Amino acid sequence: MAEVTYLEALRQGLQEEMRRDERVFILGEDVGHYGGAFKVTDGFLAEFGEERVIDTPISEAAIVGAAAGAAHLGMRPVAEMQFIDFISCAYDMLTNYVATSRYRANLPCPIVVRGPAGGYVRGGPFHSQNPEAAFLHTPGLKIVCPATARDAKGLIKAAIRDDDPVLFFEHKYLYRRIKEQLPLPGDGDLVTPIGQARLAREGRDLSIITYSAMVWKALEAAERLEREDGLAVEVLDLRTLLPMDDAAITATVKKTSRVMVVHEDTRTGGVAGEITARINETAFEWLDAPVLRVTAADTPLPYAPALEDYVLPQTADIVTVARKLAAY
Amino acid sequence: MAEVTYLEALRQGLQEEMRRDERVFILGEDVGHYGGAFKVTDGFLAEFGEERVIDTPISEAAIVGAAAGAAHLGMRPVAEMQFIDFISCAYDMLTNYVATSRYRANLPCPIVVRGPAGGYVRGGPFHSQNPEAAFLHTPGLKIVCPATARDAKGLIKAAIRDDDPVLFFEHKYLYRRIKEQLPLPGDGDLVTPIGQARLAREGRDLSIITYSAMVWKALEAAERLEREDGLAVEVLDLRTLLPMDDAAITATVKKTSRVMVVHEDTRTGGVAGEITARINETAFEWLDAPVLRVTAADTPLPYAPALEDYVLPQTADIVTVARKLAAY
Amino acid sequence: MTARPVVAEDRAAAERQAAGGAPPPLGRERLLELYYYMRLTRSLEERLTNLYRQGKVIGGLFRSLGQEADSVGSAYALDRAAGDMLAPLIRNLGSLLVMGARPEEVLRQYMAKATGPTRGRELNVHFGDLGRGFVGQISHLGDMVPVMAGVALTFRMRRQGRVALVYVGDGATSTGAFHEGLSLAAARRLPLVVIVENNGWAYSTRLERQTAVRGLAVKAGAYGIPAAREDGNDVLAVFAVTRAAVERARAGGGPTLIELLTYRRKGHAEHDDQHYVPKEELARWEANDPLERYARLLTSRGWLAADELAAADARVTGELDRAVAATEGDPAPEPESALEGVWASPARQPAPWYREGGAARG
Amino acid sequence: MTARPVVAEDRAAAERQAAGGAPPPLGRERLLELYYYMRLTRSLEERLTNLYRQGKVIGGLFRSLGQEADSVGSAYALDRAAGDMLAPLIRNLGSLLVMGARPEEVLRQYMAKATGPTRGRELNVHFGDLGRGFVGQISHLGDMVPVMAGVALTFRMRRQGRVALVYVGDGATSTGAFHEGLSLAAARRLPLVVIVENNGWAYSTRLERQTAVRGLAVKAGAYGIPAAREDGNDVLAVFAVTRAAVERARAGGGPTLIELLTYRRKGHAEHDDQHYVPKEELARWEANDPLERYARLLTSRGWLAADELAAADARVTGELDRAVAATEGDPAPEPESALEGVWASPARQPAPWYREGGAARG
Ligand SMILES: Cc1ncc(C[n+]2csc(CCOP(=O)(O)OP(=O)(O)O)c2C)c(N)n1
Ligand SMILES: Cc1ncc(C[n+]2csc(CCOP(=O)(O)OP(=O)(O)O)c2C)c(N)n1
Ligand SMILES: [Mg+2]
Ligand SMILES: [Mg+2]
Repeated sequence: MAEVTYLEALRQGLQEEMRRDERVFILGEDVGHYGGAFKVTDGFLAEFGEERVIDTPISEAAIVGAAAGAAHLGMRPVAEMQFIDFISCAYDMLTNYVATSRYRANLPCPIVVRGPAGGYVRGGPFHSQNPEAAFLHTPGLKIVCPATARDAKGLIKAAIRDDDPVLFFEHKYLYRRIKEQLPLPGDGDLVTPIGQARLAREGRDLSIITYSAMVWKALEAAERLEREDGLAVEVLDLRTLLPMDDAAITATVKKTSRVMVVHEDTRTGGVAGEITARINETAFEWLDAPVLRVTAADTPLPYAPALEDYVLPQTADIVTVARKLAAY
Repeated sequence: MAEVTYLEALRQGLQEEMRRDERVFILGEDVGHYGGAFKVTDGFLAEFGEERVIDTPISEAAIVGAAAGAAHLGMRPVAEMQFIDFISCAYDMLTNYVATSRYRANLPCPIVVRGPAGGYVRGGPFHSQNPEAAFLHTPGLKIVCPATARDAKGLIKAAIRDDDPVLFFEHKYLYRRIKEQLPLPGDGDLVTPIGQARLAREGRDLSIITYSAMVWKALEAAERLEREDGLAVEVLDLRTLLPMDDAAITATVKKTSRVMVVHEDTRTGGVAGEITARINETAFEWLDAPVLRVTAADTPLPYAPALEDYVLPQTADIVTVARKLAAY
Repeated sequence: MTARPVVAEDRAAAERQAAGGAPPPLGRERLLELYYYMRLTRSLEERLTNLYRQGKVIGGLFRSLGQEADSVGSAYALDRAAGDMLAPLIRNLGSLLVMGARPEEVLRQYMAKATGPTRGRELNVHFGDLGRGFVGQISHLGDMVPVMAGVALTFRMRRQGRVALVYVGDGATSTGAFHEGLSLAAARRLPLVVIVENNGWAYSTRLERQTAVRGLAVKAGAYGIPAAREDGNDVLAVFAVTRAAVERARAGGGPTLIELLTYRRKGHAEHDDQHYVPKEELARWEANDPLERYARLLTSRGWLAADELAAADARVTGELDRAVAATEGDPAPEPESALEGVWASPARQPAPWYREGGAARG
Repeated sequence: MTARPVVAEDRAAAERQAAGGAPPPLGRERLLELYYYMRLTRSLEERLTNLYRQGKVIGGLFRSLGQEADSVGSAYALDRAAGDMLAPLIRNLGSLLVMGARPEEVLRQYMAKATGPTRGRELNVHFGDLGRGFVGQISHLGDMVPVMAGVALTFRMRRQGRVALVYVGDGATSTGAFHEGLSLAAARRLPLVVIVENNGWAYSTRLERQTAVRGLAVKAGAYGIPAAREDGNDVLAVFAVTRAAVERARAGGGPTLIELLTYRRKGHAEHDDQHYVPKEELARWEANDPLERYARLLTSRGWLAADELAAADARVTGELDRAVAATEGDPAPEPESALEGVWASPARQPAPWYREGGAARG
C-alpha cells in the first residue's frame, strides 16, 4: 500500500491499462511531450512512444472522431480534453456519431474521453465547467465521475475495458487535494465496476445523493450535522451517472425517506432533476419530504473568488438544506 | 381572419418582423434561393434581397457565430438550422459564446436560432431530434417550442424582439398538419410573450404538463379520458422552456394534485426531470401522487415506422399513465 | 464556377485519349466489372424510385444519377483483399456495391425491413460492415473525415499497409469536421484518401455561393498534401487517379485530396424538383452521362463487345428482379427490438412500464 | 518548420531596409506612439508578473513577451475613427491598449475587482467594449473568427466601410471554427482581416506537430483569398502589411490572411516552465526582441532621439505606478452581484432560498 493522490491514482490506472493491453493508446493536446496540462500523462511518451501517446492539433472533434474510428477497429483509445470545457467542441461527434454507432450500425465504439472538470479553482467560465448534464441525455454514452483516488483508478481502468463509449469527468480540485492508501501498482487489479454507486457514509435520518467533488462537501456537512444536530446522514456517491444505479438510489430513499441531491453543476436542467424524477417514479410513497437540490446558481461560473464561492454550492448550504429536510 | 397552417403562421411572423424592422435578417443553408428545406422562407429572397436572406456554406458554427457578431452590433439575425439536429454542430458556439456574452462581457446577443425538430415523420436518428434538454442546462439561452399556429407566429415575433438569444424549436410534424384561424397579416400585432405557459385545456382531476407536438397528443388523451373515464384533465402547454413558467406549473399542481409530464424527447436527462424537481421543491405538499413521465424510450430514434412508433410516446401511453395517476 | 467549361475540356481530353488507340488500361474482366457496377447502381436506384412512388421506400430517396463513375471508379481503386476501407456518403451507392454490399441489403434498408442490415433503425445507405470494408455514415456532414482518419491511424499503428478512403461533397468541405479531420490526417501523414465530389450543388446552393475558390483541389494546399482534379464522369480516369493516391498512401506518402468533377442530375432528394437548376445545364450533363460514355468508349475502342455489355445489363436486370422479389415481402421489425443494443451493457433497455403487455397504438 | 530560418531572413531584410536610409514611414508622433504602446504592453505585463507573484492576480497570467510588435503594429493599422473593430486573443494585450483599453482596466480584470470591466466575472484580457472597438473573447479557440465574420457582415450590410480584424494562433488554425468562419467570410468577401500569429508553439506543441505545412499563409489559398507573411517582430512591417489588408477589405476586396512570424518567449502561462523549449531557440529570439529592435531602428535612423524614447519609458512607468496604486486596493465584487445579467430579462436570478440572509461560508 502507498498513499497516492487522485491524480496519481488516475495516472497509475492509465499506465497499468497501457501496459496490460497494447490496444490502449492516448491522444489529445499536449499529452505527449508536455505530459498533459495537469501532468496526468507525464512520462508516458517516454514509456510508450509517439505512436501510443499522440500530441494532436487543437481539434476536439477530430480527436474524438479519430478515437471512434480506431475503436471500431478494436483499439482502445483514451482521448484527453485539455480542460473538459472543450468537450463542447466535440458535442456533435459524441452525441451523433459516437453514441449511436452501436445502435445504428452495429459498430462498437469503446472510447474513453477524459479530462479535468469542475470549479473552486478560480478558473472562470471556461475552465470550470461540469458538462455531465449535457450528455446525460444521450443514450449510448456512459458517464463516470470519480470522487476518490481509489475510484479514479478503478473507474479509469473499468472505462478503458468497457465496450461502450465512456465520458470520464475528473475533478481538478481533487487532483492533488485528495489522498488515499492504495495497493501498489501491479499489486492486484483495482477495478471499480461502472454503474454502481458507493455508500460513502451510512445514516438513517436523511440521504445526500451526490458525486464527484461534492461527495467531500457532503461528508463534511454530514459530520457537522452529526456533531451539531445529532443527525445520522447517509451519503451516496453515485460514481456513474449513466447508467444510473437506480437500486442504490431507491435503497437509500427507502431507508431515510428524506433525500437531497447535491451537484456542483448549475441547477436548471442539471442531473438532480433526473434523480428527482426517478425517485418520484420508484419510491414516492417512501418520501416524507420533497427531494431538495443544492446546486450552483444558474449563471456562467464567474472568476472572482467572492463570486465563484457564491455561485457554487458550499458545505453550509448542504447543512441548511439538510436541517430543513430533517425538520420537515 | 384566415385559416393558416403552423408553417404559414411562422412564415408570416418572420415576414412581418422583417418588414417592420430592417435589422432583422435571415441566414442559413438554402434559405434563399430554395426558400428553406421546408419552404419556411419561400419568397423571402425576392422580397428582401440577398443581403437580408443569406445562403451560407454548410457550417452551423459559423452561422451561429456570425449571427452573434451581427447581434452585438444591433442586428436581429434569425439563423436557420436546416434540421434542428444540426444545431449540435454549433453547440460550443451557442453554449460558450452566445449564452455567456451578456454575462461575461456585457455584450447583448439577440439572435434567434430556429429550425424543424421532432419525429413521427420517419426521419431516422438524425432528422428527428428534440434538442431542448441539451440547452435547458445553459443559463443565458431562452428556449421556445410552439405547439399552435398562433404561437408559432406569436412566439417567433417575440423571439426576434427579445433582447436575449432564443432557440426556437419548431415541430416539423405540425408544419402542415395544424391549422388555425388567425388575423390577416398586418391586422394587429400578434405577439406571444416568452416565458408564459398557456392553459390548453382546463380540468380539475389531473394535469398534463407538456409542450410542442405533445400538446396535441395530450389533448387527444384528455378527450378520451373525459369520454371514457369522466376525467377532467388539464393540459398545460409550456410554450417556453427557458425561462420556465413556475407560476403556471405550481398553479396546475395545486389545482389537481396529480401531475404527469409528457415530452417527445428521450427520458433520461430530459426536460421532465427538471419539471419534476421544481414541483417537488415548490408544491410537494400538494401532491397526491408521484409526478409521472411519458417520454420517448432511451434510444436513438429508429427509422422503421414500427420502431419509431414504439419508441415515441403515443396517446394511448398518456391515457394509461393518466389512469394510473387518477387511481393513485 | 459554372460546371461547364472544366468538364467539357476534361471530356474532350478523355475522348482524345480514347481515340489515340491506347490498349485497355485494365483487363477485359475488370473493364466489364466496372461497367456492371455502374449499371447496377443506376438500375438499383431506378428500382428504388419505383418503390418510392409506390410508397414502399419509407423515408427520402437520394439519387446518384450521373455520378456513378465517380463512386464506382474510386471504390474500385481500393484493394479489398488488403483490407482497405471506405466511408460512403448518401450518393455513394456505387461505392458500397463495389465493396460488396448487396442490392437486397440496400432494398431492405430503404424499405425499413427487419431483415435489413440495420434492422430498420437507419435509412437509405446508412449502414456499414467492417468485414467488407465500409463504415456506416451519419447525416452530419464532414464527421466521417475524422472517423476515417482514426481508421487510417489504426492501420498505421498496426503497420498493416491498409488505406482508408472517405467521400465529402463540395458542400461538406465547408464544415469544421472536414477541416479538423484532414488537418489531423495530414499532420500525421495517415494513409487516407479524401474524395471531394464536386457535383456543382450543395442542395440548392451552387459552389460559387459556398466558397470563393474556383475548384476544390486547391484546398489540399492548406494541409500540405498533394491534390488531384479529375473528370468524375470518366470511370477509368477516376480509377487511375484514385489508385495513384491509394498507392501513395499505402507507401507512407500520406493523404491526397482528389476533386472529382461531376454533376448531380436529380434534385437533392426525390422530393426536390430542382426548379433552381438551369435546364441547359442539366441537358449538358445528360449529354455527358458517365455510363453511356463508358459504354461508347468500351465498344468504340473494341475493348468489349456490345453484346457483352448487353449481357451485363441483363444480368443486372435479373439480379434486381430477384432482389426486389426477395425483399419486398420481408417483415417490418418487431417494435420491441427498438430497445436492444443501445449499449453493449446493459444490452437492452427496459420497456416503459406503461407499455408492458404490448406497444401503444394511436 | 523550426522558427529560426524564416525569421532570420526576415530580420536581415528589415535591417537592410533600415540601413537604406529611407525616410520614416510614419510621422514622428505615430512612430513614438507605436513605441509607447509596445513599451506599455511589456511593462504592464511585468507589473502583472509582480502582482501574480504576490498572489494578487487570481487566475493564470499569460505573457506576450516578444510578441508586442505583432499586437501593437496590427491593431495600429486599423482606423479607429472609422469604427474598425478587432477581437484579441490572450496574448494581444498590446492590441487592446492600442484600441484604448486602459492599464487600470487590465489590472482590475486580472485582480478580479468589482471595478473591473467585467466586474470580476471574467479573467485576464477577456473583456470588450464595442464603443472602443474590441470584442470580448472566450477561451474556446477559433470561435472569434465566425463572430468577427458576423461583425464584418454587419459593416457590409450597413455599407459602413468599416473593417473587422481577428487574431488566431498557429494552434487555433486547426480548429473547425477557424475554418468555418474564414470560409464564410471569404465566400461573401467580407471586410475581415485574419492575423495568424505564428509564434512557433501551441502550448507545448511545435508547429510541425500540428500541421504538415511549413508556413500558415498558404492556408489562404483554401479560401481563395490573398495572403501575406511578415516578420512579426518588426512593428513597422506588421503595421504596413496589416494596413494594406485593412484597406483592401475596406475597398471591398474581401478578407486577407496575414501570417506574422514571431515567438512566444515565456511559457504558455506563468506556471509553465518551458522545459520543452530548446535554450538556444530562446536565446536566438531574445536577440530578436521587437522592442529593442524598434528602439535601435528609431535612433539609428535618427527618426527619434534616445531621450524621446526615455521620456516615453518614463511616461509608462508613471502611468503604471499610478494605475497599480489606483487599483490594488479596489474592492472585490459583492457576492450577490453574481446573480445579475444572465439574461436581459429576467435581469436577475433569484438567490437560492437556502442563501437568503447572506452567502454561505465554507
Ligand atoms: C452538418 C450538416 N449540416 C446540414 C446538413 C443538411 N444537408 C444534407 S445534404 C446537404 C447538402 C450537401 O451538399 P454536398 O456536400 O455538396 O453533397 P451532395 O448532396 O451534393 O452530394 C445539406 C446541407 C447536414 N446533413 N449536415
Ligand atoms: C477549442 C480549444 N481547445 C483547447 C484549448 C486549450 N488551449 C488554450 S491555449 C492553447 C494553445 C494555443 O496555441 P496557439 O493557438 O498557437 O496560441 P498561442 O498560445 O501560441 O498564442 C490550447 C491548446 C482551448 N482554449 N480551446
Ligand atoms: Mg454537392
Ligand atoms: Mg502559438
